[in-house]
Amino acid sequence: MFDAAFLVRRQAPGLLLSGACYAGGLFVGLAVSAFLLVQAGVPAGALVDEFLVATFLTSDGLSQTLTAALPLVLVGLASAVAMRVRFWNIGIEGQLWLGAVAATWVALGGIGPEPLRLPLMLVLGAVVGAAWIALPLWLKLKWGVNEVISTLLLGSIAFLLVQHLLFGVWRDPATNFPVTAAFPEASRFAATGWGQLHYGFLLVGAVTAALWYLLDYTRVGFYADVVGHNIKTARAAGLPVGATITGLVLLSGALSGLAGVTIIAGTEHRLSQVVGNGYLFSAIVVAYLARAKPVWVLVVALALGAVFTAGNVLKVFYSISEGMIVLVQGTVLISILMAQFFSTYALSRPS
Amino acid sequence: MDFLIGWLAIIPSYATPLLLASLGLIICERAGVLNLGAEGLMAVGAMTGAIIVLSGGNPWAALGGGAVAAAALALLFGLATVVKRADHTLSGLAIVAIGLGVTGVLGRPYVQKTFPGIETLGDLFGIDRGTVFGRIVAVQDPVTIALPLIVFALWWWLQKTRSGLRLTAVGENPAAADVAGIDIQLTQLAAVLASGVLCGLAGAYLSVATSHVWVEGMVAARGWVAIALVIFARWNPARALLGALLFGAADALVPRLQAIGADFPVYLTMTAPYILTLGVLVLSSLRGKTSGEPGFLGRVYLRQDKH
Amino acid sequence: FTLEGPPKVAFIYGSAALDGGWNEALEAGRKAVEEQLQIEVAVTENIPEEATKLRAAIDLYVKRGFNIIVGTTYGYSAPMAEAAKAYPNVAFLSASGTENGPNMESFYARTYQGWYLAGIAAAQATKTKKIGILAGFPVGVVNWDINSFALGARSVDPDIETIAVFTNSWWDPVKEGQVAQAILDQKADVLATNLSATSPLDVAEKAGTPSFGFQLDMSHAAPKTIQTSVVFRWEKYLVPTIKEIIDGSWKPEEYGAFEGMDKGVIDLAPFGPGVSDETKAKIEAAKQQIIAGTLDPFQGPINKQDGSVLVEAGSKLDDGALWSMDYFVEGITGTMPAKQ
Amino acid sequence: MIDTLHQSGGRGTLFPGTPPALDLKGIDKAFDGKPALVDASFSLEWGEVHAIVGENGAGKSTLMNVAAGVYAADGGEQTIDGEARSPRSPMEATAAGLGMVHQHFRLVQSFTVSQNMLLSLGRDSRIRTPAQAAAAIAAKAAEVGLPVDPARVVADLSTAERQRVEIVRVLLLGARILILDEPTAVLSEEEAKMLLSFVRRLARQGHAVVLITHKFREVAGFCDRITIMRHGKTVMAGAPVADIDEGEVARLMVGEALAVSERPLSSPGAVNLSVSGLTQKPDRFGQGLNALNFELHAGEVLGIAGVGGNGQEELVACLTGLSRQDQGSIRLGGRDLSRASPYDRRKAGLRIIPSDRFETGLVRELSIEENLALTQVAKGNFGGPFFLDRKSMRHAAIAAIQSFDIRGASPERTVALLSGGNAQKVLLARELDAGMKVLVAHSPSRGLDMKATLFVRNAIKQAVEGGAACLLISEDLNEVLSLSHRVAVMNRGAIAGCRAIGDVTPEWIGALLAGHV
Ligand SMILES: Nc1ncnc2c1ncn2[C@@H]1O[C@H](COP(=O)(O)OP(=O)(O)OP(=O)(O)O)[C@@H](O)[C@H]1O
Ligand SMILES: Nc1ncnc2c1ncn2[C@@H]1O[C@H](COP(=O)(O)OP(=O)(O)OP(=O)(O)O)[C@@H](O)[C@H]1O
Ligand SMILES: [Mg+2]
Ligand SMILES: [Mg+2]
Repeated sequence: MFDAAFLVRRQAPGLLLSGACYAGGLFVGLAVSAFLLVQAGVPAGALVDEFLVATFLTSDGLSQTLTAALPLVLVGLASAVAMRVRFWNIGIEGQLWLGAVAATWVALGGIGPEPLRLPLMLVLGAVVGAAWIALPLWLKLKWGVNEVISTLLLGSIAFLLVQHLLFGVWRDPATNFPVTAAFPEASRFAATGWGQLHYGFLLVGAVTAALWYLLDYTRVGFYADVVGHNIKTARAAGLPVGATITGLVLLSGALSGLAGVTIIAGTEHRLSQVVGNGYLFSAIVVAYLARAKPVWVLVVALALGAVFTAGNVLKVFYSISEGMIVLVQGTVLISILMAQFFSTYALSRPS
Repeated sequence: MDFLIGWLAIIPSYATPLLLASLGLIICERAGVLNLGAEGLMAVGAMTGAIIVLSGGNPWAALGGGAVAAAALALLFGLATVVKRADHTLSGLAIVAIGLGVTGVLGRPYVQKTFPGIETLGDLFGIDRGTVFGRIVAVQDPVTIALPLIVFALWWWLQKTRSGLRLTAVGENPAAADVAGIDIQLTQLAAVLASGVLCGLAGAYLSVATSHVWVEGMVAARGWVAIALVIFARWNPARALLGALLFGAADALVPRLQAIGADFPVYLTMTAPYILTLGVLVLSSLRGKTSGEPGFLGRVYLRQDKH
Repeated sequence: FTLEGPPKVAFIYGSAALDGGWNEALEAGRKAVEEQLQIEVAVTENIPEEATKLRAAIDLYVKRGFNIIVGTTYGYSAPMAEAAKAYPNVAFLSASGTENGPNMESFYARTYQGWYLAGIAAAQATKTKKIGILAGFPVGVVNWDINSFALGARSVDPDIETIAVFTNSWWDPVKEGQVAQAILDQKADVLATNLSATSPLDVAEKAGTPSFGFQLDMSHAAPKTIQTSVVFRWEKYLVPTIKEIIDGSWKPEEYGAFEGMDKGVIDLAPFGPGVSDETKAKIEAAKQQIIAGTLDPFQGPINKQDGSVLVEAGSKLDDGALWSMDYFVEGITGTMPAKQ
Repeated sequence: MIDTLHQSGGRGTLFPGTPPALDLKGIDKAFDGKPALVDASFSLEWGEVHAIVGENGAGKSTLMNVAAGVYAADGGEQTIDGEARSPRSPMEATAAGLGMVHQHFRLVQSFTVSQNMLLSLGRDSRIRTPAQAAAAIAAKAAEVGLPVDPARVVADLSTAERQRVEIVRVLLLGARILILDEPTAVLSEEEAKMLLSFVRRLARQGHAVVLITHKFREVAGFCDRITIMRHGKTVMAGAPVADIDEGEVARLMVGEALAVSERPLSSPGAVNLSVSGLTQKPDRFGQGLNALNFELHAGEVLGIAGVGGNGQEELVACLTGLSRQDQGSIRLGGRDLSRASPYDRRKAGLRIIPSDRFETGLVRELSIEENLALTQVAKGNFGGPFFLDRKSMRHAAIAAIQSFDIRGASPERTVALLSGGNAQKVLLARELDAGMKVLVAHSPSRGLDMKATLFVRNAIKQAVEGGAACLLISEDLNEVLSLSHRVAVMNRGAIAGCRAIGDVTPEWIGALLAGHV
């Protein structure tokens, strides 16, 4: 069926072909999406004007995109480093929540001297994020417990812990809503003054660069590639397999935790029930489309941030519903995925 | 005692949609296709079921319609993963987005409109609700009652019949299945469709049988729980039944404890099913059991590859 | 506060506008503004309660000359307050919000007044002396409804037990139906829902149990058994307030607008077929007292769930105490999910 | 010559006048532009056993996969029993009476034998239940004289048993043309002999058999005709085996004559590796080890012969450090390595060539330079912990590619694209470094062609002459006898006996091997 008999795998698809397929998939996906949006009542001209211009060519649009991309980069990296050693971190949201919880504890409790408050929040958030992935990691290394389910389960548990805190000790006594009091200035990233962008972008940039260096130019990255592709060979060759997996997986948890801190210290300035929602999906999509490469994570996360910005524009001015925007994202994604077919395989038919 | 009876009686309503979806996923994954799209498939099933009843359809037709609509979305998933050999994980996530998106768009006029649902056994057969038996059984509906049979039938089919073996072979070792003359893609497509049908049924069950109303996002992560359940069940329908009952029992317990005014930390208690699952998972790994994962799950088979 | 430029109003919802509950009640208010004031009112749905997303939407509106922004969920409160500081010439109205300022007013309704009346009706309807209510999360605005419901019922018969269960979600009709069943299984013969979904009423209708809805008239979900619904009439707040903003006579309340039955912002929907005339009369009398200010549901003496004194006879809870309510009153069986 | 042979192709024919069982003419096949077959041809007569030989990557498997409908040819003609037929799927080939036993078996491990059989039977078959299948298998197995237990799970079967299952299966499906792709590579000598006599019998009964092999002994002993392939072409088509000698075959295969290998010239020195009392409990996957002892001296090759599955894998795993023995000790040059990590063992000079190079030796997806650097990076040979010196990695790789004559390789290509022989050379280049003191080589030439085999043996020889010690574990008795100074026989997880090469007699080995089976 479907010419299965004649399909062969391309041995080394060229950059041009891969790029063309990617672009083709993107184009088809966008075309279908544009059709859907026009059907939903967005004038075709407005698609270009508002959507492209407002998102990419205005200062507001760009700062908005950058701001939205910051946590996406961090969770994308979190997913990517784990992916490098074949560890499925499905608990990213859980680690993110707990990183945010740790930072909130520092911020609300006024722990440490003010100048060190924010660094302390970041460090503690990362540590707690790493701690939350340590159990699934240990279970996997020690007994081979499937991490897909253990991280997923711990993600749900983390959210319930947050609920317990938000409805318990941390609820804002004045309003009684499950939102903590606002953080003092010392616990926030300073604003750059350009839209909502805050100086957390420096941290995110530095983290990306560090990971890029780590994975591409150091031993650790090399070990990770070997372990990720063939763990038995890595063992037999005497590589530090356990340490490599442990290091990168803990790093993944730490990055998720850091994402949580960045969100609450950068834009939210408080902990609420919604700050961590939806990041798992984004993280996996970003890491996957970026082939788990840090620099590409940055690029894809920015693209996704732009999609969020554009989505906002459509929602606000054309009453496009959330459903339509999610639908467009799904359509573009699956279109890109299907297009890979043409760069991965070739037909070998009798001439 | 009353507490116990009420609890027992309600567990199936929690367990049924989870079980239906995870049975679908088991079939699909046994054929080697990793399906993370359950949440989207269930959403489509739930909305379609509601639309059919609201448009004057019979609730049973609504269940069927939900199944068919979700199967249509599953067909897109099959097109991507089986025909176009796209990555299973990401395609599944895309299906979640498309399912949630489509229901958000098409379902807008149908939000929060109550409709009649499926009749319970009590209504159908006039079971006396005075007895303990009656109180537990009368509130169940035919779908729930049929489930153990479905589970058994599925188990039997997978273990004992030739076509069941062929399905499993495709997921375990497609190269072997291929030389045995099994059409890999056709089998996988059929399995993907089956998962669409069962997930759609599960979704439609939520709107048509359980809540008699549709709202956006009403699947509320039950699709993800079903995915966890499949791993918990080690791809075995019988264990999925057990797992669904366990999850359902834990979920059903929390509001009931609140209702009798028990003094307990609710959110922390709600972590119990997750901790329990984790515990079971660890225990079975400890006893050195294999995960039961199909050998070729989530990978792409190509006849002309080097095997 | 004076408005610059022609009035342009925008409503921002956290989820779908037509959700059959909270948003839909506000949406009715929005339509009234549009019709009665003859101005255009824009709508955006599904903006999550995250500062970045909300702020982006507000920025877009303000850039296009919108100068009256209505946010509809409590999670918008803080980011709206920040936006209000950034745009001093734009008026901000924040439903169930907690922040106020020179160009920002939070607004909510004294829903507990309606629930007190519902409690009276429930007491008339119960035989087992057990009535039930399910609610979303244990926040102040929800807790006062539950407590007031119980107090209303006990004002008729002090032996009545009120079973209260939180579903711990705002939006899960499946779970709400199942929780409703859990309450009925505890022998409650009256069921009220403090949430938006109609599935609990459906359960009640099947069981023949008298029921109460919330936010909108929910009688369509339980035509036979519904008693009444506690409903919002936001137009009674929104139309005059926006008119004031346009006129230039608006002065935001220091602690926000907190309107009650006297203004008609909170009300009861028409009674269901099963409500006796005697009950109707009783409720009508109580309603008039509330409007007149002679009856306050949180008038002492009131004890807490554990029997300790909450309010002495002769005094009553002030608004601050209402908002920070994180306990049940005596006569309620239920669990506060995360007691401190 | 090729043409005359091709046309006279009936000399081995037992059934004159019948059309050839299988005829392939002018077959082309490229994988994404890279040609694997170029105008290849092959003709098989009823009643014969026809050998196909050729180097690794010559295209033997590809040609037969085309015949069996697994690969789609780009061009050419195919007839089966005189009819033009090009099966587009394995199913169609089966229907045409052609059955292939692949180099890597196509069985579902978690199924029983009869369940596997049920899979293959068409929809219209009368056999529908495992019980019926079991009966059919038993009947067929008895008919052809191959013992097979239908109730057992494939994962629990030995390699030889699995192969028997495959053969019985294709016969049960009605195959009259039988293609066996390197069936003896994974069998012991005894097992191979049994199998080959069986296929000979089958051919005499009227079947047609294709036998792909690298061993000339098997061609000479059991085949009627031989086809030789090189670089995707047929260089000799269907010559009667009687007319050709080993040197000629080798010359045609590689295009040049082969030097004959010998064991290293050296006198054994001090004890380098000593293993005593090595014990590991048997489990579902293997035989385990049973108080195994040996000593290995510098400058010697100790060959361990034995039927596969007698604990060889476990021994290598214990030596590598991949699994831990329950009891016993491993000492290398006076150091106790019993509990040492693989890294420490390597540091002490231990090097391993595993039997499955892609399982524990190489990383398919990584480049040749990375595979070569694999064990060096941790030692700091290519930069410190915070910088990886890719430049020097590349230089080292270029040098290794040259000195080991790794063909088709450039440093940045992935190892997956190499042929088996060249991949093995990458492994050798990495393991036979200056720091090597003890080499554990497990079936180092398994599945390799003559030229590559020779290369591997020479490399080992040179290493040992340089003063290293080599433990050669192999099921290929020839290999053991031609390389070793001392020979030990392994049986049931222990060393059953050990002698200097001069004292080894076939009877002695036979007796020790026979302790098993
Ligand atoms: N599925 C495939 N995809 C890509 N290349 C392939 C495939 N199968 C074979 N090749 C290539 O075709 C050539 C011929 O391979 P083939 O397996 O037929 O060799 P062979 O003669 O059987 O060798 P061996 O003795 O190693 O089994 C090789 O270069 C091989 O790498
Ligand atoms: N699957 C493949 N895809 C692309 N190129 C391949 C593939 N397999 C082998 N090659 C390349 O094709 C060339 C021919 O391969 P072949 O398998 O014939 O090796 P060879 O040179 O005959 O070596 P050997 O002595 O090991 O048989 C090699 O240089 C190899 O790198
Ligand atoms: Mg080869
Ligand atoms: Mg081959």
